[in-house]
Amino acid sequence: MKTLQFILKKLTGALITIVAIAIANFAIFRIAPGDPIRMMFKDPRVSTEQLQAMRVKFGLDKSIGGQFIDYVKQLLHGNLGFSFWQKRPVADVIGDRIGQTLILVVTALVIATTLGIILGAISGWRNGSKTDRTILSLSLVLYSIPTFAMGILLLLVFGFILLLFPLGGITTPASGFTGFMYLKDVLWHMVLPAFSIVLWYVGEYILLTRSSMVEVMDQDYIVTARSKGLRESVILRKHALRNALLPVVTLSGVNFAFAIAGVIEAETVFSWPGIGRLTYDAVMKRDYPLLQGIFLLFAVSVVVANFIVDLIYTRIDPRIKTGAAHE
Amino acid sequence: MSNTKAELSINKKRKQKIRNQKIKDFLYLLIDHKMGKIGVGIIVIFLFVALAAPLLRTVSPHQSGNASEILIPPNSQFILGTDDLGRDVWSQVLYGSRVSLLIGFVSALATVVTGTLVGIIAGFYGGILEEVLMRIVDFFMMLPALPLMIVLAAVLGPNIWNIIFVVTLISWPTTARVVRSQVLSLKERPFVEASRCIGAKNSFLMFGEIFPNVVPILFAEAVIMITEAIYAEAVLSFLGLGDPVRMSWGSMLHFAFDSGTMARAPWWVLPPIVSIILLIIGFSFLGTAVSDILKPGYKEKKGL
Amino acid sequence: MEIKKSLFSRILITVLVLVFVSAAAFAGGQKEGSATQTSKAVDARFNVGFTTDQALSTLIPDESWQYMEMGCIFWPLVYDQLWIMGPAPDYKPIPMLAESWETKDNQTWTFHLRKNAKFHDGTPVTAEDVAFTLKYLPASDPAWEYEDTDCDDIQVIDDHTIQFTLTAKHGGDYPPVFWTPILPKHIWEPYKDDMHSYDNAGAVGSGPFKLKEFKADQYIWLERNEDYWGNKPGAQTVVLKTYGSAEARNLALKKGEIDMIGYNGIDPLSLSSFKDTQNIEVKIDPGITIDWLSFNLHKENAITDINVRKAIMYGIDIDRIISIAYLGYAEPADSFMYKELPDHNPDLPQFTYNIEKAKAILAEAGYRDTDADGTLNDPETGENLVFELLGPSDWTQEVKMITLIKEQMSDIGISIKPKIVDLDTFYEFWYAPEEDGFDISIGNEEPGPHADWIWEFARSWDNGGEGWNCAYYNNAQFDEYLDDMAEQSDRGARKADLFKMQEILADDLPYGFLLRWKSINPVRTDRFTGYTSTMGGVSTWINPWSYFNVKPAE
Amino acid sequence: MNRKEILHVENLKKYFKIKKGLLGYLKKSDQEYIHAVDDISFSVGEQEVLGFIGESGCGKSTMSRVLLRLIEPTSGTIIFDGVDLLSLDKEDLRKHRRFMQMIFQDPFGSLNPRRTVSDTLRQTVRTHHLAATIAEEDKLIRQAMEEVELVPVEEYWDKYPALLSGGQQQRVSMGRVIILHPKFVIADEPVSMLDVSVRIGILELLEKIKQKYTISFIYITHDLSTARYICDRIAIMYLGKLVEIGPTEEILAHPVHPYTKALIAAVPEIDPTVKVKDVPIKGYVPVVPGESSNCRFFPRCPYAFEKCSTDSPVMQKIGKDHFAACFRVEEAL
Repeated sequence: MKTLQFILKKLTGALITIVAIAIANFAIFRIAPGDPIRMMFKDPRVSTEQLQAMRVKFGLDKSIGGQFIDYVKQLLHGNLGFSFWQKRPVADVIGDRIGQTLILVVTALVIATTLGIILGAISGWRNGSKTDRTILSLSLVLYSIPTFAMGILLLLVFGFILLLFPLGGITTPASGFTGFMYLKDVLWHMVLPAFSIVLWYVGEYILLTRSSMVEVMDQDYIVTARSKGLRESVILRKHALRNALLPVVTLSGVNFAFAIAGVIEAETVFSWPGIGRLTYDAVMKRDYPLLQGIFLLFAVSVVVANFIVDLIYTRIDPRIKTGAAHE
Repeated sequence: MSNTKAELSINKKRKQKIRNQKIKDFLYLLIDHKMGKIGVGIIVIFLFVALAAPLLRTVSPHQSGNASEILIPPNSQFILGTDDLGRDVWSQVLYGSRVSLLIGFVSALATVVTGTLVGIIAGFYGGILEEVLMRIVDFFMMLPALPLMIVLAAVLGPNIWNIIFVVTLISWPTTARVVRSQVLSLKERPFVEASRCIGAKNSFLMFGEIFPNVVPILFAEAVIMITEAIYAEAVLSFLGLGDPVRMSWGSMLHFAFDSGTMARAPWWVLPPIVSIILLIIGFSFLGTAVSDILKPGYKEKKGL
Repeated sequence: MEIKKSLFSRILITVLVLVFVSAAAFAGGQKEGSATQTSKAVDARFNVGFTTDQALSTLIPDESWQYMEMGCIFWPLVYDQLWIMGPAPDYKPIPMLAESWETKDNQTWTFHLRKNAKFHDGTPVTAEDVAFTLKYLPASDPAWEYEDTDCDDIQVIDDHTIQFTLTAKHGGDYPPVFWTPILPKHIWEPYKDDMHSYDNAGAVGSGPFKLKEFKADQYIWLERNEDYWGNKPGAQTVVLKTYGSAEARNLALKKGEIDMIGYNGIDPLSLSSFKDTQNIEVKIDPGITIDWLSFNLHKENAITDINVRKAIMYGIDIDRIISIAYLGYAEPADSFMYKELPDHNPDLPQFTYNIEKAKAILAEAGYRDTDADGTLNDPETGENLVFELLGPSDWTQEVKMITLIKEQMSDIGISIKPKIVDLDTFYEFWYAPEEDGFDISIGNEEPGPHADWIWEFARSWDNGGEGWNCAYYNNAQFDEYLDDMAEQSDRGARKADLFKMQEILADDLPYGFLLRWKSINPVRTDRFTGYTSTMGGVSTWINPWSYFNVKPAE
Repeated sequence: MNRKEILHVENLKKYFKIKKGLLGYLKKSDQEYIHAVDDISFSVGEQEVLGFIGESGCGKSTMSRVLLRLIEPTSGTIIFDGVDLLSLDKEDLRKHRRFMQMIFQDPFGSLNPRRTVSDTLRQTVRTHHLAATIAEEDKLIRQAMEEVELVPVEEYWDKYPALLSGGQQQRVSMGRVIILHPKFVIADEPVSMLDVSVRIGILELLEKIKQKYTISFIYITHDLSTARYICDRIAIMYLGKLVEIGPTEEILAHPVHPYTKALIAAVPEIDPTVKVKDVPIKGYVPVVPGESSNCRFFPRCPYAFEKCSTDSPVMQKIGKDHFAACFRVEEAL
């Protein structure tokens, strides 16, 4: 009963947030100065009638209230609207890009999580040692380097100077590659952008795994296991790591949602045709429907990720249930 | 007791002395902390650079050079070479530190003030007010920060104060949350009730009794906010949304990246990158040190 | 040390090894790939590089086609026009889909189409297609709406003859219907009322190239149209690629990934890295772009004072700007008209840099620094002479120019506040002087040799000039000359009109002309020859000729 | 009761709502309450010390806070010094409350750790504008500190609470109260958290200020021995209800209510001369006392009979100033 109540509470919370975001989404872009319809036409000869016709087409001739009703209606139909800039449905525009972002983010996060867990576990296991201190400062340093700065450095060194990797894009243009060759081509283009993301997140994962590990190491069962004379590596693998990983795994869930939103830097530096680059372009083009769509996507993915993490936590840690329910 | 004035001044002095001692202790611990030492060192250097920029510079960072002075590598006249308008990179880096530090400090201040106000009010009053405020906080925390910053910066126009506004808008909820959870436990402490019993008003309970007890947390929080603000400014400027009037490290990178001469003129790209990274590292080391020091028992362990 | 043997070091080492080996493998594999690309053009693939901000996002015939540089190349390559402007030096109109044309009164025109032209799907091109295009395309988007396509009446005489009557007379050396792609009626018919509603994914035209693959914002892959009615291009394949930055694009040229830069050539700063590079020839052509300042005459401040505008023009050291921002690769401009064209008025007043004169003009007009802050004050309002100078962040050279102008203006006591905005916002402000979004704005256009349209920038605001007119300029006399010029076929009369118009603009100074930068185009000569130069370089909106003419090198 | 009444309380009730949660709202279940203070009436005379005794959770702390209106009561009457406290608005209440003060159980927790001794006292002075100048403030603070025997004053003036002993901390709390010259002070287990060695000092100090400033006390405790030391009368509380009230010695000697008896029996050494029958209590204090029409003590009472499970007993006079609420008073006597 308590769990159900908790889930319901979280669910309503998530729904309210999404509704609020949907409303704010609408508001932000209406407050923005500049006439989007006018911006659609860089060509200055556009007549007042044509402008008016476009306004009618996009429903911008209506009052704010009317526009909002349209917006809500469209949302309820799962319709994200029509892009001013690309002149096609927002869902299509996003759909074209989302896969490219996902492949980049997923790859980067998987590598970052793996590396982070390994280094963090070593660091936490050997808490206080020289290795620990080295890894700790390394992770702090990595965590302090902005993704775009790291991207520029990687691009400069491995792209421009050493000529090892491509300078941007997701595939070799017009290569005609298929199957494995295509995959290889994509992966090859992904190395630099992915690593500029990896190097940032790996710092975070090391720090997290390490602190989680340090905490676990003090627990009774580790002490017991040690007193039983089990081999260190067995304790580490079977007891410590398993318990220390929990927060790390949940973090990577939440991070995933945030990483999609934060991928703008890497995508801009490496002209990776994903959602991040699209966001930037949409801002520059004042493509409000597209921006609204992207924002909703970002926000919903964060909300959903949070919700899932909350659920996982209730399964794992029963204390959360009652505590949160009375919060 | 007859000479209360004098006594009072003695008291004041004594209090000052205690406060000084506390600050001294804190600084000692900070310097004693390995990362704290490095962090403080870096920050002090940049603060010095920012303040002494007019003395350290060779020429004005905005003064364009002659045709022969364009994109020349580091030499005796231009320590870090010149950019595509023949402007001195060294002076630009010097003045760029001002922008980063200004934005860092002002945004952190604004964030901490807003976050503290909301956190204290929400935590103290509770009920519907808290529910509403915390929903707003949740809402802001759910928003994707960088896209929102880009949108707002683009909408509001490129201007240093807008960037500060945007950074503050994005980051205050974190502080509000941290403060609120502190307040939730602090307001249950008997001294708040005692003060209320004495007759203190709510405003005094919040800001006279509870607030001083969240200050240490705020200090740690502010350091994190500074890092984030510096980061945010750098990203926005790099994306071309920075203040066009003030040369910042981010906008230097923007111009260098746009000019298509990165590989040819690394002296133009590397100094701002290194500066951004160093300054952020400085503050994150400081942040780590501060949170270590604020951990219960740390001070005692160090024998203070 | 036990940890060394542990699971972690094993995983760590494995992962690291995997990452680096695979990265190296990919890098190695790809190097081979690019090696085959750089070798002799086996499939005669002509690679052209653009930057991402020049890339097409859509093949819909909306205005993005002409504001996106890739669109200016794509459309003429895939879609034939009735006639096309010939290459340098004389830029004569050359028949394309139309074999010939005639008119008696400059208003009713008859075009005779060639009979062997076919669309890429095999359907013949007929007068119906031309009529369809003329009727619906200009109505769909202002980008296609020109005076010379604005018809009152369109008659299909027979399959290969079309006659139409323009709403206004069309004079000059060129026939009407310039730069208009002829669309296949049988495909577009269902979307004629809203041409944006068709995604045009197949891009069926009748041009010398066919679309093979289009990746929005990434690349366009074209193949030679083997059934083309005319001369078949030498390149079997044309790939319009995008790169994240100009620098990446330039490096790609050096590495041989591309053979030519797609639009506007390279930045003068990058020139040095191409000098003496093997297999690369650097072509330097006269520019097509003219940069100028728009003074916002709608503002209620000192910018409306002709003396202030004159002083600004005298205060600008254009030679210094050219030497620093363009490393000398530009020349001063004094009109919308290129100096080498016969219609250019050689007697226009020149605003040669003269700081003393600028100061004297201001002093004489009463501007003095009354508050001793280094900036002159308006004698009427007492306010400082502070002007917002608008420019788009995307135009790197112009941004540099703004920086330099700001420096120079402070020398004559005028304070400039740069207002650097993104390109779309810039256009919105620039074309709307009545919204007071700027005092002065940088601006440019590529008039080209057939440039009657450029004068619309100065048509009186109150007389239909709203739109191009970005100075809120009004001069009825100018409009008279302009209207006459547009309808005149008589060379002499046109020239007289144009001379007069240029004079008026120089006197009224709604626009302060700055410079015309040269086009610097490094091209690879190891794989292709036959690059064709015009003003603006080897690949611009008036120059698809390089694509038509290049041949695999021997 | 022959002294002047300073505090008169009648039918005081404080019910807390129980959170229903989302499902509760959906199911439209009735609102449930905890009866923390349930229909209590008593009065306190001038310079009298009334002890409230009960196990933890019996509502004595809630009651003390309701008396000061730190928590708003559900219903009832509180007359303090002739003024009906519950009719006052916020500002008037603040003014009157100056004369009703409280000393808390946790000596360290009730002092703001970020404030020195003098600052804490100065705060009281400033809140009530007791002094016009800083010099006057200092004077008042000094007097108060001397009063609570934090001497030499200079030594404690700038000390933070963390550097004081528990007894010294409690003295600061008392100093903060004394500055206001209150007429009525609630001492909420003021010595329970202190070392036994310093307890007597604090109790003596209470006694001293009671005499000097004519203060009435409510002394809340679960500890009969300190209550006996300082209280004139004591009241026994069980689950929000008063079960017995009367003069200290009378109650200790002749407890009437089975619960009182049990409490006294639990501390046999209190007075070896008094022989109290051992009363075995069953079970524990129920956690959530809600609406009930029975005797609160009935589930644990060894003497319970049928009526106890259906009716709630009312206070009845046993002797002079001695009242108890039990159906079996006669038998107990």
